[in-house]
Amino acid sequence: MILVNKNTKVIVQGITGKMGASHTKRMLSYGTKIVGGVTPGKGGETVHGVPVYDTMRQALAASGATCSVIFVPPYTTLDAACEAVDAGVELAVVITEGIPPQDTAKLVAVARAKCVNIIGPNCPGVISPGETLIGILPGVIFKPGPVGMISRSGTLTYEIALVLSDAGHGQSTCVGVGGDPIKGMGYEELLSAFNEDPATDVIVLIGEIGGSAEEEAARHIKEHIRKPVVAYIAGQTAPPGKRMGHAGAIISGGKGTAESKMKAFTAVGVKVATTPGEVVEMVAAARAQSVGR
Amino acid sequence: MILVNKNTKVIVQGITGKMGASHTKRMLSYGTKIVGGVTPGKGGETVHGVPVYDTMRQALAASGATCSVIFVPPYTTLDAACEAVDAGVELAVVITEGIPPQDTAKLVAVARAKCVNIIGPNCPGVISPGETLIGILPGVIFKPGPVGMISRSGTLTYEIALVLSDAGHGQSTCVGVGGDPIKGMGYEELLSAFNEDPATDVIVLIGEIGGSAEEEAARHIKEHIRKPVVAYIAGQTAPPGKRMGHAGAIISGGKGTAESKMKAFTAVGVKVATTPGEVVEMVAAARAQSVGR
Amino acid sequence: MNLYEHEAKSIFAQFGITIPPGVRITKPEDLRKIHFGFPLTLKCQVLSGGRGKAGGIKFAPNLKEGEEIARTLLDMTIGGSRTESILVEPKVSIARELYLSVTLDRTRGCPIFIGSAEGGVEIESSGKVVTVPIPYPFQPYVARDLAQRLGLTGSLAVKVAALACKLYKAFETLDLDLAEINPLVVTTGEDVLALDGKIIVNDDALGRQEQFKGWQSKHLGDLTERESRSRLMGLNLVELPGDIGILCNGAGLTMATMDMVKKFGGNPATFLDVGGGSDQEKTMFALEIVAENPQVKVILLNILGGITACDDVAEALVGFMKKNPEAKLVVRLRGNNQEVAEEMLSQSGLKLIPDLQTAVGEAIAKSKVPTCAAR
Amino acid sequence: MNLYEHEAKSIFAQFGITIPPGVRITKPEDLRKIHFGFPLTLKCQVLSGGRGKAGGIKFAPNLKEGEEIARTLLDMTIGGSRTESILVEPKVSIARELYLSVTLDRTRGCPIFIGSAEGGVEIESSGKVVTVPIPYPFQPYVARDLAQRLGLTGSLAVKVAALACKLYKAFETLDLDLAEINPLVVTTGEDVLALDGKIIVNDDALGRQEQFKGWQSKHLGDLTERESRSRLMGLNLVELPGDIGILCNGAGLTMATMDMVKKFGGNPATFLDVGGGSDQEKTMFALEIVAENPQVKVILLNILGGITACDDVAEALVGFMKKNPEAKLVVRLRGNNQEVAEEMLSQSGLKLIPDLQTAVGEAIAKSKVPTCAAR
Repeated sequence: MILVNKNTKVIVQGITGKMGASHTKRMLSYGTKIVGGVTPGKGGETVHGVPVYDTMRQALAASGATCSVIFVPPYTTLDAACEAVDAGVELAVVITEGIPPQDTAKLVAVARAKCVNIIGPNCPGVISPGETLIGILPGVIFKPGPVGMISRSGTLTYEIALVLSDAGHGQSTCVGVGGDPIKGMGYEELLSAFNEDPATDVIVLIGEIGGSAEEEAARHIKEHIRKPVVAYIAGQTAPPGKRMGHAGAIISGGKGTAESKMKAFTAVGVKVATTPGEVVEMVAAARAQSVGR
Repeated sequence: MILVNKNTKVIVQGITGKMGASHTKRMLSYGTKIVGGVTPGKGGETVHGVPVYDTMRQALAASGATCSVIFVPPYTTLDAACEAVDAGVELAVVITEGIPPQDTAKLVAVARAKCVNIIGPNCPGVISPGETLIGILPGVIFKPGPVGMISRSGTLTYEIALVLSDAGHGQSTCVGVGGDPIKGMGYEELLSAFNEDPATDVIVLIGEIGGSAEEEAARHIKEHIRKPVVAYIAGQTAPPGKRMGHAGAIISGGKGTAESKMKAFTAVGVKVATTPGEVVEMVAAARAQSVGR
Repeated sequence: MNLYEHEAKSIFAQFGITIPPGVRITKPEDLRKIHFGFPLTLKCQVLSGGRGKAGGIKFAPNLKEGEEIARTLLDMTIGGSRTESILVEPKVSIARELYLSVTLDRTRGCPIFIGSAEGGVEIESSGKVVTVPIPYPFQPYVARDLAQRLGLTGSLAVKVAALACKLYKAFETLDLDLAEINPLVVTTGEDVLALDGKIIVNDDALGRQEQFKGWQSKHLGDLTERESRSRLMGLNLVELPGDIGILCNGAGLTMATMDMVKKFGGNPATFLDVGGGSDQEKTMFALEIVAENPQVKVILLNILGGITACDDVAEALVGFMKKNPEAKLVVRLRGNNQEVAEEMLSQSGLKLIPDLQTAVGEAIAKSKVPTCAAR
Repeated sequence: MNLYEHEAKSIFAQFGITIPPGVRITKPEDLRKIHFGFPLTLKCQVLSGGRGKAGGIKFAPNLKEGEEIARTLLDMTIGGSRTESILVEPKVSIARELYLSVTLDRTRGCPIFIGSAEGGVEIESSGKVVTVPIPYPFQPYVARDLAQRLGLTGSLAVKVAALACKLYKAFETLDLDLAEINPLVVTTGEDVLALDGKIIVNDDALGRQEQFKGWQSKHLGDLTERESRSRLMGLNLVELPGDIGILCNGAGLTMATMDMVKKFGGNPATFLDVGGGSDQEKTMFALEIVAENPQVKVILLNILGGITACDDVAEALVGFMKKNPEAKLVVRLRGNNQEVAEEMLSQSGLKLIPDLQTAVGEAIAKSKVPTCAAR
């Protein structure tokens, strides 16, 4: 598995909010090591037994956490995430949706300078099934296994994980990178991480229309990735010029079509599924083949 | 010698200004490898035979320079110095006086993040006698030799270099770190550089009232510096609460007195001179002793 | 949020960028009060692109012809966006045209300058496009680098760089997704000015940009009436030419459902993401707005419960069926409290289908039943 | 540039920091127009510190005593700075006092917050001082970290952090060297407000801070008349109690020359750095202003030519000697065109001494000659 495992200690920023509190409960019941929460002015309280601190510096000093998951409102996310970076986390998972993208760009610049990984924003988080769940993914859908997943989508990831799990293809780690045009970790670094991960045999990449990240991922796969990759692109029938839910999901100026992305993957030998069901078939085939080798 | 030598290729930022142009001429006649200049909108001109570019990126691409010396007006210095840092210099020497210190603080933050050395601002520059002169120091006063000099002052450095040179104590490198309270390189990193420099036998540190850099340098010397250090502190008779010329030269709240600095040096075995003449005597004694070893 | 040209220009002016003198008119007769002297340029104020090609920009040689032209332009609809007004400007003596914009670059994850030494054209088709990433925090040297890469020199390079700094300032201060000047004109007097411009304000930033408070409802552009209503409710609806209304939670899942419908022979009529929460009111609104569309023969609801509780969705469905007993619904629900939901739905005569592909098949089959029987 | 308390407070208010209501008066009678109700606090507006200890803050129980107090306060001079006006404020019900400031930290090379959970005292002597470095670019979490380190909790921590953000904003926007609130008061109603404050504007930034245009001449504080005139000419003059006027180029060299004069038994009367260039007018002005000082028996000019051309200095000296033939001058000049300078000076009866220590000795010797003979 990559990024996170059962020993990862996590702080929840915005833990006293409605969403922060309810997902803290879910994560705890999954077994995630939630060792603290942060809400300014609420230090000293507890949420589902988790101690709340006023600042990230305090929370990290008290707990030794290396990861933060962020549920604060969109206009204070840049501040909260910079606080996490400055306090010394190695990974910050930003769940918050609706962050102005220039704030995200600033966060990315600050995080890069300090070599801190950001996942998200506007993402479901990351899960290493059976080990830890950091974010809002429904833990019950995911099963341990050798499939690494990377996705720009939330519920579509659950859909595909569901059919994969049902068919006996559990997951090493699933990472939702988020649906915003500007984001932290992208396909390329995660593909490389799965490529190096001994627990991962097959990688499923779930893309969607908009931007050129999938095309760049295809180039990266060609040059650096040895493990089999199965890709699925949502929005094959999306009309051009319309934002399809995600801020990043838009075909503009003829760029960012599903067709272009599918073509790019096919050209480098990546199997491209057109339905979740086909993803399962292709993963099964890839696993069979890798066992055969 | 440290930081710069006869192979150091230098760009002059603000080369078409009065000061930039006249010092370009002086530096060229000293033998400094001035390989380009930058003034926005003046690209294509030449100044004393040196090609002028519009941007630092162009200048570095055309010349392979690794160092910049900056003569632009104070309110545009942050911009110019950030341009030098971003373009990829290893060292930027900021001669400009009168930069608002918050600009300098921002520059220092940007330069640190990219591991670029800044000397100054409000400094005379750096000279490795017989090799190169980068800044506004009068080259004729300095002679090659084994004395490393670090100074917060301009003309006082010349005064002491003069008496040292006259007495046969040439210099490896002299660095004027500048008279501002916020600055780039400080005593500690330069002391360490001289300590590692095979061409330097004795280090002369010229401090002045204000701040606590000398006290910190004394601690640093005690822990890390093996070579003999001779210190001189200007402002032994300065009244408290008055800014003595340099923005940084002020005794405030009883802090930053020459007495405190001299005491700190004496306490760690650094010889402290009270006149330029005594600097010469102490350097002579230190050199005699080091030969004896 | 797309702005009209005249709004973009007043923002340029607010940040110190020179714009040509101009007057906005809404009646042909208003032209009589303008004293720039003929010829004049008359430009449709619409929210869509392709205005020039569609004949939305005309030159009026005199008042009489001008009023005629204004009348025609005021009646135009370009790319679904009706003319809001006409911007009238005197002709500018152009020495040179450039292109300049600031936008966010997905790949680099930072803002970029895009420039071209050729303005006025479709920037995508120009071979001379230059992009310069903008580091954070911004310093003016980045704009000088852009000017140099565009091949500009001397005082023109300095002027264009200074203007680019102002454009970036507007971009950052107002949370723009795009700040574009096309063409950026160099006049025969060597002034640089924004002859035409486009600004897109980031929708997620509208809550903190006081300047645009209340603007959204007037800037929905080419959205249909139902799309506009959904947008104002915070729902993302896209109407399509088919007959199967698709409602899902999550953008990716909605697209995937659409794709499956199409793949298996159906025709999606809507893309509607009801979002992550299990807000009954929102789900109800979503169902109603899809049902309103006369094209829609069958509604396919696909909810994969993560955060969403299935029973909450079921309650909304039961309510909807009470009000719309004739609606054809195919319900795929899976997640928390699935069993409770199944029980609730069966009382309304609805079957809960846990598998997506099955649900898609059923929706398509229902859409193929002749309309008279379906309603 | 030090600001008066009332100016500092209006800047606080400009950045959204709460200040107590207050009226500035310049005549005792003005007190009659104030309707806050007694008791009132009357505070001398001076540019120096130590106002409280010097009796510059008084409480007036009623109008009659208030006018008496005002009369006394208006006549005060504290630390060389005359009372400019009186700031009159109603008494505030204080629950708690804190200290908060933003300044630049030399060692770290960045701005810092300084805070103390004990306000109103000399911050240097408080043991509870907390410093927090401020990264660039600023984000509000730094202020929350400060509040937490001060031991504040709950809504008070949130309020103080929000106020600290505003204080930093003022510090950065206006190029301040110091933005200090002391005491920062927590009222019995849990409001936080700036009861007293100090702002120092960075002198080098005055050229770009429109808000302070023309302020400098009114904020010279405890400078002597000659020091003020020099400051406005861009020269740094510090007057001292001795009799040897010292003029040099460069701050370090000037201090070193002073130190040598003192060490060898002389008494410096001025520190005057004429700067790097060889501006004859400036050199002339410098010589004149030192000569004006009746204390000065002999002028020691020490110029080490780097940029400075010795012949330019010599020309200024020759001109000065023509106008002031009785002035006693000791001239140490070394650097470019030294020989030319020597020739020029000899015609005015001045000797050029190339060695500093010799020149210092000569100046001291001349200062010891009885005054009547010296002039």
